[in-house]
Amino acid sequence: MAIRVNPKLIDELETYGAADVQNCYHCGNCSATCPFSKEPFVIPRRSMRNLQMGLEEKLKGTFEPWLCYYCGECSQQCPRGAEPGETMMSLRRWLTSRYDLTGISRLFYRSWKAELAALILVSLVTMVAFLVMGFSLGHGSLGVYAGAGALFPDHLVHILDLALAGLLAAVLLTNSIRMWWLTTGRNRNLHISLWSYVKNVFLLPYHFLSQARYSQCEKKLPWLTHLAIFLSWVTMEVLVILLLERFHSPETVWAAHVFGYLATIGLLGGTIYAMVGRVRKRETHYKHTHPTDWMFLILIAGAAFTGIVQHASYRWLGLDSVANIAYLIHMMFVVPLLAVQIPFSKLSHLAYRPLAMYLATLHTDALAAQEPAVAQTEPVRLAA
Amino acid sequence: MEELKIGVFICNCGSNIAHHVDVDAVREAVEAKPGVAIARSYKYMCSNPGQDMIARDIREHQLNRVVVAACSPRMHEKTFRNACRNGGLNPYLCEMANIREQCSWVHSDQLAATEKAKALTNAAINRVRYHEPLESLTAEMCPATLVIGGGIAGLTAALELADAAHQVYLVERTATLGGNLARVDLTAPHLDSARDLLTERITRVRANSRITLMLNSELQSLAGYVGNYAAIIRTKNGSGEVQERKVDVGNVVVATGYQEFDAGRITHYGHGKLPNVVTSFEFEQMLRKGRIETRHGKLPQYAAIIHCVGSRNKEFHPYCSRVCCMTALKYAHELKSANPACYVSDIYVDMHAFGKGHEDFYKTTSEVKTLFLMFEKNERPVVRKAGPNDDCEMLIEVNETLSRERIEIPADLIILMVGMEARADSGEVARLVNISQDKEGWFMESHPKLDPVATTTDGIYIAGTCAAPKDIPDTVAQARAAAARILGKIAKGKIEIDGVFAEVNEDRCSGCRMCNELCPYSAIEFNDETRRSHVIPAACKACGACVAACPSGAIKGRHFTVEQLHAQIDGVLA
Amino acid sequence: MSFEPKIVGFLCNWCSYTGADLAGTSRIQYPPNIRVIRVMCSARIEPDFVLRALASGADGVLICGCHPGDCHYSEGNYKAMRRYPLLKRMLKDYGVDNDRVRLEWVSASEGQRFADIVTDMTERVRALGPLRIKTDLQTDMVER
Amino acid sequence: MARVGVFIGQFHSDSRIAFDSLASYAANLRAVEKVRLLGLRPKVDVKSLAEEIRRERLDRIVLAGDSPGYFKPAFTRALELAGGDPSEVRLASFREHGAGSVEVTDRAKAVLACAVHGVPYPLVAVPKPTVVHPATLVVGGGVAGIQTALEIADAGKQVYLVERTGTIGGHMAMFDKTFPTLDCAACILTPKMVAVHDHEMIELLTNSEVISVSGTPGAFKVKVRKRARRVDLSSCVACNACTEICPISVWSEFDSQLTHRKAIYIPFPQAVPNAYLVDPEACAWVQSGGTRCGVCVKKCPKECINLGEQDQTVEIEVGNIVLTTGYDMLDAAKVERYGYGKYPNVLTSLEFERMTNASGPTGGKIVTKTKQKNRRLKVEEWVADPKGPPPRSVAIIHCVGSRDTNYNPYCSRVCCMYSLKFAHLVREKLPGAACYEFYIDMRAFGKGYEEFMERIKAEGAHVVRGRTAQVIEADGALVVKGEDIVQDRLVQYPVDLVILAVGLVPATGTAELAKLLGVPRDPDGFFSELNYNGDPTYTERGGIYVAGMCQGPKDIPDTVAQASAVAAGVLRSISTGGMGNLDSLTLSDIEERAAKMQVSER
Repeated sequence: MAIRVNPKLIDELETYGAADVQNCYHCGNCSATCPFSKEPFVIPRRSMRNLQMGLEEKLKGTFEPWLCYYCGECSQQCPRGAEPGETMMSLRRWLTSRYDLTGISRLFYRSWKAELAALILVSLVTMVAFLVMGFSLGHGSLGVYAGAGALFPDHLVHILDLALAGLLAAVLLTNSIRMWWLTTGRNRNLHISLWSYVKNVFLLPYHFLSQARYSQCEKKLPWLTHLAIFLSWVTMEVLVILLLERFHSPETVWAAHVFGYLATIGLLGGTIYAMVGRVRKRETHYKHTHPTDWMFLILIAGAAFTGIVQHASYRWLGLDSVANIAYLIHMMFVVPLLAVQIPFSKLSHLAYRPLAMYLATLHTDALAAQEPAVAQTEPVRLAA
Repeated sequence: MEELKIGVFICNCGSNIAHHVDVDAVREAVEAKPGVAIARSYKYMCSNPGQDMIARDIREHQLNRVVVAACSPRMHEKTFRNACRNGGLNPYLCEMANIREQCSWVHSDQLAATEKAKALTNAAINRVRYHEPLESLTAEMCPATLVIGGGIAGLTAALELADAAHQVYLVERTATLGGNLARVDLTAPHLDSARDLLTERITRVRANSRITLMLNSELQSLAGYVGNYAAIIRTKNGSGEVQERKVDVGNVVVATGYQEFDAGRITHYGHGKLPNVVTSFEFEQMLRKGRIETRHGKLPQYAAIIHCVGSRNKEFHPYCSRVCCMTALKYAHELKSANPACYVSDIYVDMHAFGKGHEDFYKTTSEVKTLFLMFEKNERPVVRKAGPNDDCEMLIEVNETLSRERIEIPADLIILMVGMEARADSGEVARLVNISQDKEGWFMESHPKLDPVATTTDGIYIAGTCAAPKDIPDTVAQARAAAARILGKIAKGKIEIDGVFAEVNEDRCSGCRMCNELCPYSAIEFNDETRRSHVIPAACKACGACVAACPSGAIKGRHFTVEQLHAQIDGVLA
Repeated sequence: MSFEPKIVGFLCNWCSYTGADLAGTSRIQYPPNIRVIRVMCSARIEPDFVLRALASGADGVLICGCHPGDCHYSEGNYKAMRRYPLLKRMLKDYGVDNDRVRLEWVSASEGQRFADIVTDMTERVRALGPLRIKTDLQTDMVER
Repeated sequence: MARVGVFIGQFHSDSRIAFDSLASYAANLRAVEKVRLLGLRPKVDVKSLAEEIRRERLDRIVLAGDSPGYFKPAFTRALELAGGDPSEVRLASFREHGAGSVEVTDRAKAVLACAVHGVPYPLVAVPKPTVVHPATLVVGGGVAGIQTALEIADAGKQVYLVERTGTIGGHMAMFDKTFPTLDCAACILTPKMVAVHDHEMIELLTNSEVISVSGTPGAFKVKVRKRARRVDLSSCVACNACTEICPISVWSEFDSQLTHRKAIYIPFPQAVPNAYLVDPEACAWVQSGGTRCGVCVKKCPKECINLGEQDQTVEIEVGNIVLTTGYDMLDAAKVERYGYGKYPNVLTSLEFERMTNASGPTGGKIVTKTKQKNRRLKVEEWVADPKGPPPRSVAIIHCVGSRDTNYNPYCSRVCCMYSLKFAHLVREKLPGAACYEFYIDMRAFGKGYEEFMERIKAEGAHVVRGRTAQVIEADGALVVKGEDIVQDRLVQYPVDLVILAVGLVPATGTAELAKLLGVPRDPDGFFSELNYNGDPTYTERGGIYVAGMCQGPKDIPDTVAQASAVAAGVLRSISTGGMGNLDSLTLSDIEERAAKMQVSER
């Protein structure tokens, strides 16, 4: 049965950043150069072809874009300037919007003004909430976290954090299940045994924490930068959500604070490096920047910066009022970052990438079992 | 008979001959033959040192016959005759043995090929014994030229000759000049105006006093030989009656162009059945009229262009028609200009964007989001009417190569890139001017690289798409190349006629006049006083029919005498 | 070693000889038994050439010309077409088998066709075996 | 008088055209009622345009711009909607007539004026004919130069053929077979070379270069530097004695660095003129100012060698100049990922042509290079030794540096066909060897090309669609990595020999020659023709013609056709007067003529 070609999809993808994919004349250079391109996942050309032809179902049905870590080799070599790297990046953004059933992510990607408005709205709501709660609970004075006059008693913040984390986890989980369904579940002729699912489950945390595949790029710096930002972010999350009391407790628990400082340095250093890279546009993967990338970086940098300011002013300088305001702004950065970015924008890749690696292994094992992989070097006798 | 001194020169032709024929063995075999003074072999006999060797040997060994065993005489007989002339030997005392095209290239068994080469060389040696020195004749060269076809090729050739102050008769079958190009709006790849190009040429042709323009006219017959052709042109004037006019010309340029492939012959495209399936020329019409829309006046939201309609295809024409790829890209731009919201799909086999500026044009066509879909050469895209709930008029189903999917392409308007084929009447034209056609009906040039515009018949030239599909710049270049060859001949003033023709031996001729009607060129006249027949050398084409038919063997076929052929027969069987 | 027939081929310069050359440029292989003699037109071939070839040891003779209507001299091949049946009838009286002498039309673009004709004729003449007119003649002459 | 509307648009973002001054110029042309600047790649709304046309009661639309053809369909629709005559949309294409830059704004105005009058610019812009000196200078002795020189000389006119290297024949002399008929290049070229050598109307100046050109079209004075050959042409009979004794050996350019040649050498045995010459850079005697070596002088049996010979400068008067300077190959080492220069068995196509040539360094045998000790230079080097091991499998990669925005964006037109020829040669000379060919689009467009391609595929060459991305070395063999698009698979083939079909660039020195003669060049560096469709072999400089590869990559039949076409222009100009420089015409000349010009269109 013939699949209908939809030439309009390429216009839609332009808003996600795929501006040059139509220039590709399929010479196969990118797939042959890509360090990650191995059977049965030949990236990036197959996905680019599906995009050009508007085969939406096929595009939704593959997690190949998640296997690309944008080392930029393909874009450098492309004879037609079709920017395969940026196209894969745009496909990731598009898939993010496809996995999210609510349609909010699609709205955000299609118009960055909408996302900005949402971010501002959420941060204002957070500010008002904090102020109202602070005045009503906090006996009329602006206090810093625990102790007298705290805007929000730690345990309440703790509960809010856990609730927010739970909610986000739920959203990410549903999107991940949808990703699994689109790429694997509905695929009739692919039989993956339950044991195979269980056997490989360790891959999820492994890739989540180490981004092992990113390290296979020739240039190691991008992987290290990403790892620094990621680990710092996770440490900060752990400190803020799980160990909130000890982190905020008056007497300094050196262990917590050392990790805190390291995490802040990691976050600030990484985001500033990324932002400078995107301004200078020297490496290929920094050449094209989608508005969502900017918002993502500014939010993290803002959160980290305000975090350290309120910590320094409270702990070292004892300027409580400055700390209060810094803490308030800090929350105005953190809540939108978590509430908006994780489920509907760039940050959701923290779930999709490890899942993609996991699914890739499952698919490869299943396919290997079903049909013996064709030896790569066996030449094909074309003319009978 | 003077004492025979034959020089035998055997060519290796690089490895083309030496690969299968043991050249030294052939040399040794012929060295001992009676009359052979010297036998040599060399890598490239036709090269400068090779030809100097022949001339030097003729002088040093006083050779009076030369045999060259190398490639086909059709390739280098003229070259080696010149070498003999440079050595002071009459060029007709030279004979070639074809041990390449008809020996080493076609027999891979080394032993058999070498034996055959020996036999062929031996036959040539036998034959050359009976060769006699012949002098070529000269005849006047008429500076006028007949140009057949009023398209861009004919116009350009006519102007080039007329601007050099020579008379040109331009014969065009239809009532207007411009040919196929007149039906085109813009040209690829720079989208220049085809009309301006033709207007410039037509205005200059009509304004040039040296060009006699004959519209609604056809060549009725052509008699004579190079430099002295008599052409009879038949013209149908307004009121339908026909006049005939004889013109004397020295050369003829055939520039009759091509006809488009009839798209109806491919049933699965539905041309003629589905209203919105149009050929490229029908679309040009729409462009010129400014009505780029479907049959019921709707701007096409989806348009599709299908390449290789009738070309590169086992069932119709195996060759590529060379210009349709660029024309298709032009249509993609023109569709987008007429309706920016139109989605254009281009269904091709290989994108032939080979010329100057073509690849860049292909890139800009991609940039305006044309969707390129590739299919295998002998795959058959099928066009059918779309269903009621489809948002388009038609659907094209094809196995797409780059995605390995069987796809359906939406299309409100489908443009078929019809290929070029030889004109239906090209056979008659070929017979009139005595040139040959290849198996596809295109006129055959004498050699694609040595002589791309000349034909096997002296004085008849071909230019443009009548020889093979080509675009406008190549057509213009060929038209001017034909003009250059003619200008070269006219400048020399005289025409050299080969010394090979028939000759009647008066004492043996019995006056039976059998040969008179026999000759297709009526080159034998009967002298009433001497009651003998006589051959007119200039008119004789040396076919030899009369020589074979003369009951008393009175006619000698110079350079193809009975003795020479008998000697060759014995030699080839020795 | 099987019998290798000698076949003499008379080819007209404009069509069949060009076709044979085309077989060469296209590297189409065919048996080496044929030895070609170039004439300007098939009308130049006199019946006595065929007889002389057979008498000089040829086991077969192939005459080629342009397809009717294609002749460079417009009607030369028609003359060959007329002479050929008369010659064949006469040859039958000499005991020369029908397959030993053949007339074929080959155009300038039919390299493959020329190769096929030569291959086919070589097989047929090889099946017929040697002609031995030449040896008989020599023995007659010696006896006389 | 027709009411004309002028719309000026821009399609190419890199066009440097003075649109504003053109708009103001158009505004004060008498017939022009309305002028509008459309900007870069305008989105034209046909309905409002039709409305505008009806409102202004325009009869004729002039679409001006760098390539206005791109907007024509929309304007034709609008004019038709407005009830006008759709054929009254005229183009004023600046790029077509070489008016695409700000320096030639006057010519752009002229093109605009002609379009307003409804007259084709080439019909009007015909410079005053000049009296033309009957001699002709042909620069470049390849097949194009030889063909043009012969055609002009055969018509009895004097030709000076200037060739930079020691022999004529150019690149074609290096080839063994030519597509699609596989007949041998030498069989076609050498007789023509002999004809040039023997022709009394052709003066052959090899080892020479044009250094200055002055004068006007039809009467040029050209200074040619004849570099010293240091061997007397008339007496040398190429007996090879001097080469045997000469101690200096350098890489041979003619054999594309596959073998060495001596300091005193002949490019190839059938060279024309068939004489030796001394390479001044390599010769020890010349480099040492006459103090070292010089053994060849005594060895030469006919005393032809005079190492002290000095360069000469010759001045010749000619009426026409024909540029047939041919091409060079892009430096394959620039495309690093194919490993040319790093891996010895990665060859360019010219090197492989020499390897397959029967009179080439390996006598036509296809071999892989082996490391050998060079006794004279005491260094290990990779050499193509005729007795070397033949490759078991060969890969041919198309489009190396072509169709690639990082190198040459244009297609080099001939590589697909000669690569197929290589596949045939590999299969014919090494029956057992496997042969892979990697292409993007197989461009077999000429007469007999498609059938040639089918025959090669039938012979068993693996023709893979998908350009190779990398050539890497793995355990001794070269591995070609690519993607097979049609089979939709990544492929890696171990091969012993890789042939790169490297893209073509204009011959070195084309830039200087263009500046010297004032002939414009296109962005890719090739000479620009006067008009793409109408005059592919003229240039805008009167009396200067181009033919062959120097105007753009093309195969031999097209080159020969262009070379003959140039001869027509030259012979015509000698008999009835030649064309002056295009910019000798003033704007007012053209305006007057355009106003009075009567055209006929059928």
